[in-house]
Amino acid sequence: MDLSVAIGALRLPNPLIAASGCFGYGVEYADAVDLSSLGGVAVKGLFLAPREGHAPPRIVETPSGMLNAIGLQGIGVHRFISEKLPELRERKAIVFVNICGTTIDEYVELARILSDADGVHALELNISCPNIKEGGITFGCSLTGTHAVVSAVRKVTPLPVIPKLTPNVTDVASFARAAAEGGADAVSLVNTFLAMAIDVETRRPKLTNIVGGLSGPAIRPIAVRMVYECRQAVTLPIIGMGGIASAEDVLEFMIAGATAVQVGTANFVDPFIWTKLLDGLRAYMQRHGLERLSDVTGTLDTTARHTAWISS
Amino acid sequence: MDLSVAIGALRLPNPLIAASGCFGYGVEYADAVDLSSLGGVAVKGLFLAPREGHAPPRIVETPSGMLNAIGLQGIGVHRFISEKLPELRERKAIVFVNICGTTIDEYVELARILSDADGVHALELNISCPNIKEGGITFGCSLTGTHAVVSAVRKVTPLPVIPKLTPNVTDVASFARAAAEGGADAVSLVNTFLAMAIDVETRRPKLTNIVGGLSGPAIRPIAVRMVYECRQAVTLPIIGMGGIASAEDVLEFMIAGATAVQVGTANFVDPFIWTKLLDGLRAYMQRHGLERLSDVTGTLDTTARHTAWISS
Amino acid sequence: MPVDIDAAVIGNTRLSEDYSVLALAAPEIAAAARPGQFVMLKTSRGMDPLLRRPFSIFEVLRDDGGAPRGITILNKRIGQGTGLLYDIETGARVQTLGPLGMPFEPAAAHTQAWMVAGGVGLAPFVTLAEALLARGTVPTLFYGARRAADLHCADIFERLGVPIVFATEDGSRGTRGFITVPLEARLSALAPSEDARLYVCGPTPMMRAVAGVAAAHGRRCDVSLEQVMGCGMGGCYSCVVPARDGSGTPHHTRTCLDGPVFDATRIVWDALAH
Amino acid sequence: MPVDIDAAVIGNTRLSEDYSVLALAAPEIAAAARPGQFVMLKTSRGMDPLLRRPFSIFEVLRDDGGAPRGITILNKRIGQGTGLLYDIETGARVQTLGPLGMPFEPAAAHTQAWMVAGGVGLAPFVTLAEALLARGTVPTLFYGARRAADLHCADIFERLGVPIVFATEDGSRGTRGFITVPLEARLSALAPSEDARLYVCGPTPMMRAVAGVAAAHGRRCDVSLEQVMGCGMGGCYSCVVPARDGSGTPHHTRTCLDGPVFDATRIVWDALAH
Ligand SMILES: Cc1cc2nc3c(=O)[nH]c(=O)nc-3n(C[C@H](O)[C@H](O)[C@H](O)COP(=O)(O)OP(=O)(O)OC[C@H]3O[C@@H](n4cnc5c(N)ncnc54)[C@H](O)[C@@H]3O)c2cc1C
Ligand SMILES: Cc1cc2nc3c(=O)[nH]c(=O)nc-3n(C[C@H](O)[C@H](O)[C@H](O)COP(=O)(O)OP(=O)(O)OC[C@H]3O[C@@H](n4cnc5c(N)ncnc54)[C@H](O)[C@@H]3O)c2cc1C
Ligand SMILES: Cc1cc2nc3c(=O)[nH]c(=O)nc-3n(C[C@H](O)[C@H](O)[C@H](O)COP(=O)(O)O)c2cc1C
Ligand SMILES: Cc1cc2nc3c(=O)[nH]c(=O)nc-3n(C[C@H](O)[C@H](O)[C@H](O)COP(=O)(O)O)c2cc1C
Ligand code: FES
Ligand code: FES
Repeated sequence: MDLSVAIGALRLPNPLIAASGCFGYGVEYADAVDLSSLGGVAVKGLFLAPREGHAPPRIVETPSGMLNAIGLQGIGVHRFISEKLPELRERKAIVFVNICGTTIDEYVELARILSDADGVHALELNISCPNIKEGGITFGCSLTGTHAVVSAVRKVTPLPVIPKLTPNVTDVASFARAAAEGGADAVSLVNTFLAMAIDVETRRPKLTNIVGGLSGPAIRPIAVRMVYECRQAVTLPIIGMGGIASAEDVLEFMIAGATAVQVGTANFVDPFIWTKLLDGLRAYMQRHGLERLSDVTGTLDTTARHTAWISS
Repeated sequence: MDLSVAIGALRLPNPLIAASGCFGYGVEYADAVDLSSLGGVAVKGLFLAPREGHAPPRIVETPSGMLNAIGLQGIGVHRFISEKLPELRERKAIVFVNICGTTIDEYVELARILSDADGVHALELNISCPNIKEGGITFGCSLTGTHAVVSAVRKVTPLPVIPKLTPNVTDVASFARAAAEGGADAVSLVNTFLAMAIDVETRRPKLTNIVGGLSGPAIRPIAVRMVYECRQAVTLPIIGMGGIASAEDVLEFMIAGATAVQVGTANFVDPFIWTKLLDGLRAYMQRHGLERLSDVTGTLDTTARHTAWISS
Repeated sequence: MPVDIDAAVIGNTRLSEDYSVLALAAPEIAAAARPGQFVMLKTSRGMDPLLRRPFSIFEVLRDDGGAPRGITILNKRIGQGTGLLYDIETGARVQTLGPLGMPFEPAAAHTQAWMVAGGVGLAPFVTLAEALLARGTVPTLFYGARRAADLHCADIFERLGVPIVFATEDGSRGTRGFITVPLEARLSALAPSEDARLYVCGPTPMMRAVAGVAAAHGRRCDVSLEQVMGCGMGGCYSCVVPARDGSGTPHHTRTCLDGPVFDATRIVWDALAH
Repeated sequence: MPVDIDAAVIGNTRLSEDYSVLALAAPEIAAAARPGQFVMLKTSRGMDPLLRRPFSIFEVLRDDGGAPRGITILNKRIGQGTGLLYDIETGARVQTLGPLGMPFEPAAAHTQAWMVAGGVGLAPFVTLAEALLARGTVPTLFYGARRAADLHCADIFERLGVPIVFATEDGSRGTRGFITVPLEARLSALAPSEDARLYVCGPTPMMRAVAGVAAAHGRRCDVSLEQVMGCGMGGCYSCVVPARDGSGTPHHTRTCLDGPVFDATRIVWDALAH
């Protein structure tokens, strides 16, 4: 059985990528999970410089989901390369580096630095973090901004360029198109939904940052719809995510049009989820006599089934 | 204790309104719930003519939520007035009629007809149903369209005009502003989030309509954020909704900026929820020494609390 | 008028890997229940699964004095909610809303009343049998399933003195084949002078087949339809089936309010099938 | 390396309206657990509540042969998840991930080891006491709560021969006031020559106060911090506290990986308090 998938020139052993910000720098899980058995590891969002992020409380649970406003705490790209990348390389992880900037130049600078580093396989452009004002979200909510960042980064790196799209827009497909025109190798979606929760006893926000990003199973039906819309708009590979917690969920995204997927929040609930997902995918392929898992991508059958009798 | 709230000239005994499409025409619940004890009843979306709606399956459950694609099955405005309105009047229900059109003229025509009917207290303009292509969603996703529908209806009715906003936009607050400029008396939000679910065994959509609207507790954190954004953009009363299932949830929306709320999906889970919500609101007022519940509206305290020590 | 009770689980008897009989302490519902009505059960305490699930009232439990004290549900595990109910232990609580829906109309005295059950579709027929017996009518149960192992609770009907005709697709009990085989035979054998009506509950294709047989023999046939139900109270319009009105025009009709029991001739079966 | 076990509930003893001791069959975790470590428990089978909840390992259960067979949790119901665990019945299962976190470093032999517990902060001290006793050190437990009724499980320590100093805010047991009152007294009475270190677990203000007292007397003080934790594995960065690094500069540091046990002098208490 062949579970491998291709993101441009990059071939992954399977479609399961650990979502950025939900798997630390990967090394935290290296003893519990065989990193080389994953389709890839998207490391926590990195700026050029280290950041302390927001003051806690940084997360709050909501029905079948969670809000987060971590504020992109991180060690910065240089310490990442010197302190984390060597172990990731040694563990044979396929590394997606999630990069964040406040200006196009910062994205370009990050791309340059990471292109020279040994062990980086792809760049995921975080232009969609809802939790920091100064961050790339300003690019992510503007078609021209998205196009500008992608094409600027495209020029300076041989690595696959994968802008990560925000769901907090009217027409996500138009952003996938802008990314494609900018020269992206793939798009990933969705980042979190801007949301908030209030402590009614104190009448204060539950998060220090006031607002945060909603993730987890709660958002899955919206994320699947967005992947489906992007599939119809672009031919680029799509990396789908949002609430995936079972092999069935992975397949739902793939059938809707995703080539690969990322799993974030569910990894918090079950750090050993990866083998369960892989077993589930293999069982499905068996059941359906599938030779190549990639054959399910975009195979949603929307032909009508019911006998039309309705007059009006 | 005073639980009453005001939507323009319309005073409601309490802020709890049954959400449109989640309470039939109200009469279905008249034996189980004292309709006059509710802040109001928003009846199922009505077109001029009767409609059969979409073929089943029309709903599918999702984590802490549900998708629906009913397709606005309805008896049309004339049968509503002759068959349902008399009982609603007799039961002393405060009736919000949710109207849907495919053209501005249809909204205007519906508004005219309902303004002459005895027992209609407000008009909720459904320009946000995600489940029918021809429907008002086209207006709801365009600022000019929203302004046009609202101002056209405004001209022909003395009733409070309450456009219902879709959450499937980048900047919901701008639509609240457009509604205000069009002469709306209030805005209600959110309608459902466009979403989908796929049966991976058949690789077909779980809903006949392919896509549907996500409602229920899953969406609450996003809806609360949107109400908070609208509160900062307009001075109009806001009717908030999206996943309310407890008195705490009601208060969360009110503190974020809602004057009143609607409860939809939770009424499916517990048709007797109304007295529980009212008891919970009274207990809160007691606990906090509140004389008027309306005093909590928009009282979110966002002043920083933590000691800033972070350098970067 | 339905009531909602946070009912204590007073028993949960597993009949097989996927069938259980769940007993709930709900006196008010037990007292008001009529044959063919259903309840909506909340299968979890939290928000997932969110919606309630509809279940026919299987048995009415009475105390030694004969006063109604609770109901049972014949639960077949097919997914998340029925799985949670299958696993639930005595002492736990289940929000139980009911009784709901239009009941079966018991046949007039001196008429043949045939109850046709497919699998878990057996559920509504214990209370119907009791109601019929109370009016002096001894019904017959036609009970079909894939294999003998899927035929549960026949003993309840035996105790009531209700004759049972079995059919299994693999022939492991009763006639081999669908339940329509023995039914067809019995209908053909029936004297035209004899009044007889059918009550059917089971998978949609089975109900459709039985309705066809009944129509061919000009017999009245009531079916109890199982649609996905969001609310059970008429609020959501999720449970509609295409049913003909007086003038014969089909409309999307709510199963929870106007059903679950329908005169089979009202249903547009072609449009129902999926 | 932590393991995840779908542990059977082998007991759930309610100590009061809001405290219970939950026993879980988790041999591998019991065998690997060290004092001060914690587990992450899934409190429901569905997606609501979604995230696991962190709990200190309270006791290690052993079979007659002395082999580890499970652990217990001292559970205080304060919300949805702890409420579900309080209600859970024997026979149910709870996903249990652990052991996690940096353990307490047991005091060297011949030093005073004082364990200071506030309310449910008692949890990590049974295993610490056992570890200390095994090294020939008899610790002292300082145990405070609002009122006597909130002081649970002192008997466990009595059986171990661990002396206990009580304090309650209402004076219903032990000294009236905060636990710092008797602690302060004992620290002042301590000869400078005597080595002594403190271990603290309880509400943040209480830990802060104890840390202050310890610092004033120049005694080493380790605190076990309780932050909201999304994952317990270092993946989410939700559990950070401002802790000073070697150079004294504070950074947001993950409680689940670098803690929950910290040298109190590393913590920027002003920034922690809310
Ligand atoms: C009036 C009425 C009476 C019923 N009486 C009984 C009864 O006495 N005993 C009993 O075991 N069941 C009964 N059912 C069916 C029962 O309600 C469903 O099996 C249950 O809702 C499934 O819930 P779940 O969470 O286990 O399945 P889900 O996880 O929700 O769904 C699992 C799969 O089953 C499908 N499904 C869900 N509901 C139905 C349905 N109603 N019919 C067919 N397929 C469905 C779903 O589409 C999905 O593919 C009755 C249904 C109705 C409408
Ligand atoms: C390392 C560690 C060890 C712990 N050991 C134990 C233990 O042995 N026994 C025990 O009973 N509890 C322990 N706790 C605390 C326990 O994890 C929380 O009480 C639990 O997560 C609350 O879950 P809930 O769903 O009941 O509350 P929720 O419904 O999630 O929240 C209810 C309220 O409590 C607040 N809250 C949630 N978590 C915490 C927390 N960690 N600290 C303070 N307030 C919180 C929330 O903000 C909310 O206001 C420990 C926590 C940590 C980090
Ligand atoms: C705690 C947390 C931190 C996150 N940090 C990042 C980040 O640094 N960069 C990024 O692109 N996305 C980040 N995300 C978004 C996730 O990568 C993912 O897009 C989102 O959570 C939806 O997937 P899920 O529902 O599987 O978690 C974060 C999400 C969470 C919950
Ligand atoms: C089954 C169903 C039918 C609905 N029909 C309508 C409708 O006719 N008109 C409308 O404006 N909103 C309709 N809605 C949206 C609700 O009124 C409400 O905006 C949404 O469900 C969010 O609230 P909730 O999470 O409390 O359900 C419908 C929702 C559901 C679940
Ligand atoms: S189940 Fe909601 S209308 Fe029938
Ligand atoms: S709890 Fe997730 S990093 Fe500590």
